[in-house]
Amino acid sequence: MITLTHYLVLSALLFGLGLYAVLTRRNAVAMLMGIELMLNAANINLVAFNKYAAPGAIQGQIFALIVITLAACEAAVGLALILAAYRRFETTYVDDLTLMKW
Amino acid sequence: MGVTPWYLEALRAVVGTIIIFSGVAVVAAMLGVLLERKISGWIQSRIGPTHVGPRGLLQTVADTIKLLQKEYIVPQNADAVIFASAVVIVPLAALLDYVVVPVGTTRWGPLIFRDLNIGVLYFAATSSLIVVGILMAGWGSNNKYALLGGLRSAAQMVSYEIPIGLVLITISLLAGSLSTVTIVNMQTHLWFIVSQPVSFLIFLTAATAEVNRAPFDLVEAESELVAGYFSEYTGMRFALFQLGEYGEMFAMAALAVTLFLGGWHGPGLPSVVWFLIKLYALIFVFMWVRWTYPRFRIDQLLGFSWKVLIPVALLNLVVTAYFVTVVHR
Amino acid sequence: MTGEAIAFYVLAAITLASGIVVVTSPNLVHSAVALIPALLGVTGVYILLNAEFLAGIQVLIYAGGITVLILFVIMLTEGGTGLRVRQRNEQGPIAAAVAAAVAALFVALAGGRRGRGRFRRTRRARSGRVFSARTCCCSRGRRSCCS
Amino acid sequence: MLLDWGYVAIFVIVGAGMVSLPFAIIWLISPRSSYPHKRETYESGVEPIGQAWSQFNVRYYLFSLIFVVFDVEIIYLYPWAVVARSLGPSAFSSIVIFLAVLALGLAYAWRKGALEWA
Repeated sequence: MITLTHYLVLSALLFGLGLYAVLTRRNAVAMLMGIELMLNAANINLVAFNKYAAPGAIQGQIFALIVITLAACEAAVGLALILAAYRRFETTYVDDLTLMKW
Repeated sequence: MGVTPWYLEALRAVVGTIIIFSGVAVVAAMLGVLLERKISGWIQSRIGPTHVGPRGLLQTVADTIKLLQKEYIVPQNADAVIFASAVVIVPLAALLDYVVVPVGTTRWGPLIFRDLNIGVLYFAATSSLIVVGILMAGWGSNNKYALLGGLRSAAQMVSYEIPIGLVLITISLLAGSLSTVTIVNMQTHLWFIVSQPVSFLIFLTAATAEVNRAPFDLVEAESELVAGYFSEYTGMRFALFQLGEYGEMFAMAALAVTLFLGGWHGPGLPSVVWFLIKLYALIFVFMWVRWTYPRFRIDQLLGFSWKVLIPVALLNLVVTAYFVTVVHR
Repeated sequence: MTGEAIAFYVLAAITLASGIVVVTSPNLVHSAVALIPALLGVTGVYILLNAEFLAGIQVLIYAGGITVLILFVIMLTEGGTGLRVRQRNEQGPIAAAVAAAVAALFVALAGGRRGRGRFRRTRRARSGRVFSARTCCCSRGRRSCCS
Repeated sequence: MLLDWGYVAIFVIVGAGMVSLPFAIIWLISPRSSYPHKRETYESGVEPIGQAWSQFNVRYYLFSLIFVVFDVEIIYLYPWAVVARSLGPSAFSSIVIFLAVLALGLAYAWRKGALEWA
């Protein structure tokens, strides 16, 4: 029998993977991919709680829908920023983008 | 539900899958290629293939056997994993569309692999996966023509996905459902092509572009890009891309039949026959268009989608919504 | 094992395995491509959770849209040049510890002794009562988890 | 409902098997030979210079950016389309506002030249 806990554990592991990517990757695109994984983990949580804690309700799924929209916007704007930074500085490696530290 | 034991259901699913795959491979890919060659020959006052079988009917069978014997070549600079997996993704994504295509009706209900209640959305989602496969093929080949073809193809397919999506929404608005079977049942008396001629034209145009056919075939423009994203694929893998391409073309035509031409409805003949007649009529239109119009440039191609099709589709959606929600409640 | 359990474990394995490839692969394009099975695995999880509309959306937006966007940006910036560049910074061990700690915290919160059974379906919740302040507290006689 | 998706899952698994079936046949019957020029990248017979993995026109990104915006808009229209008839005129007015904002965005992108391939 699959319970809520199973889904929460899956989501926690996925979130951990995403967090690891964000913390260790040097490339901004790879960090964005980590963020996508984390958002997906959050979505699993939302939908799982929707099914197990409030069956018949749909709010959890709507939240997840909004998170997906948000993820799309974040990816589009984030990647556009990365492209702009690349055209200006010729790099997408975040530890090379140090202008603000000076 | 629940009455049938699970292994019978699984067996039904497996048998259905095998029927769909071999059916599409034979009816869409092999017969489609043959038809393409015969019809293009006819339009250009040629004869087309004649040597294999009676009147050249077995030409594509011979081609397939030939391609099966070809060597499996991976270019040394290619990214082997991506190169190999792209060839599975493209035909699989194209064939996944057929899950929701109702091909006829019987005493026991409509003849469809599975009537999903998000049917139309499912179709849009699976056909959007093809773009990824094409990008992977272009990238994995590490060939300039292939990569350029893949990028162009991806840009073109994503641009034309939007008008298709808007048309799908217009039709599901009319039918009040996303299920393809419900949509067909709504057209018992009046086909949607009568009430939605603009949608039909938009869908047909966008579908032609979506499957990269002429006049939108600049990703496979032989004179500039060799064969586009599958330049490096040899033998059977080339054939699998062809299967994906023809499979997607037939899926788009089948969806057009389902959405606009009343699906399996028709007097006299059995429902499946009616479906096939309409399907092949649309396929003939696709091939006719191919030999009638010259190829677009990429700026004209993308501009046509964003500046003509999408505004018209949006306007059409608003007008339809007005009639559905305000006038004919 | 029921079919649902098998499906869950297979989907979880696909998601996590391709997630690991996304996180660790030195080749950015491989990461982006591995993102697709990860997202499709999550799609399957949505279907198991009876959210099939969301599953369709997930494929349409993530697999068909965002992945294409990411692949485009990789091709526009890195090209194949990224293979020769170091892809990770020096904080690997610390990051692994932090990520593991956060994941462990979440797992403990989800599966801890106090948490178990808290979200059983109750009669009240099943009758379709939605999102009042008390939706998420369930076991009778326990303090509400919301407060 | 899960049964439906069980069917789809079987379709994917069996389908992937059937698509890979030709590879087994190739592996059994196809000839194998190797010489250095065979595995070279095919560029119409000319020696390839450098890798194909280099940078491309940023226009491709602009179009896919607008595509994602419209894709997201379309997902909100699907649930609306199913229930619009029962909601009546209020469904119409709300969707007109939604689409008007979107059309404004398209007009802006058009005006700014994001839709030109130059």
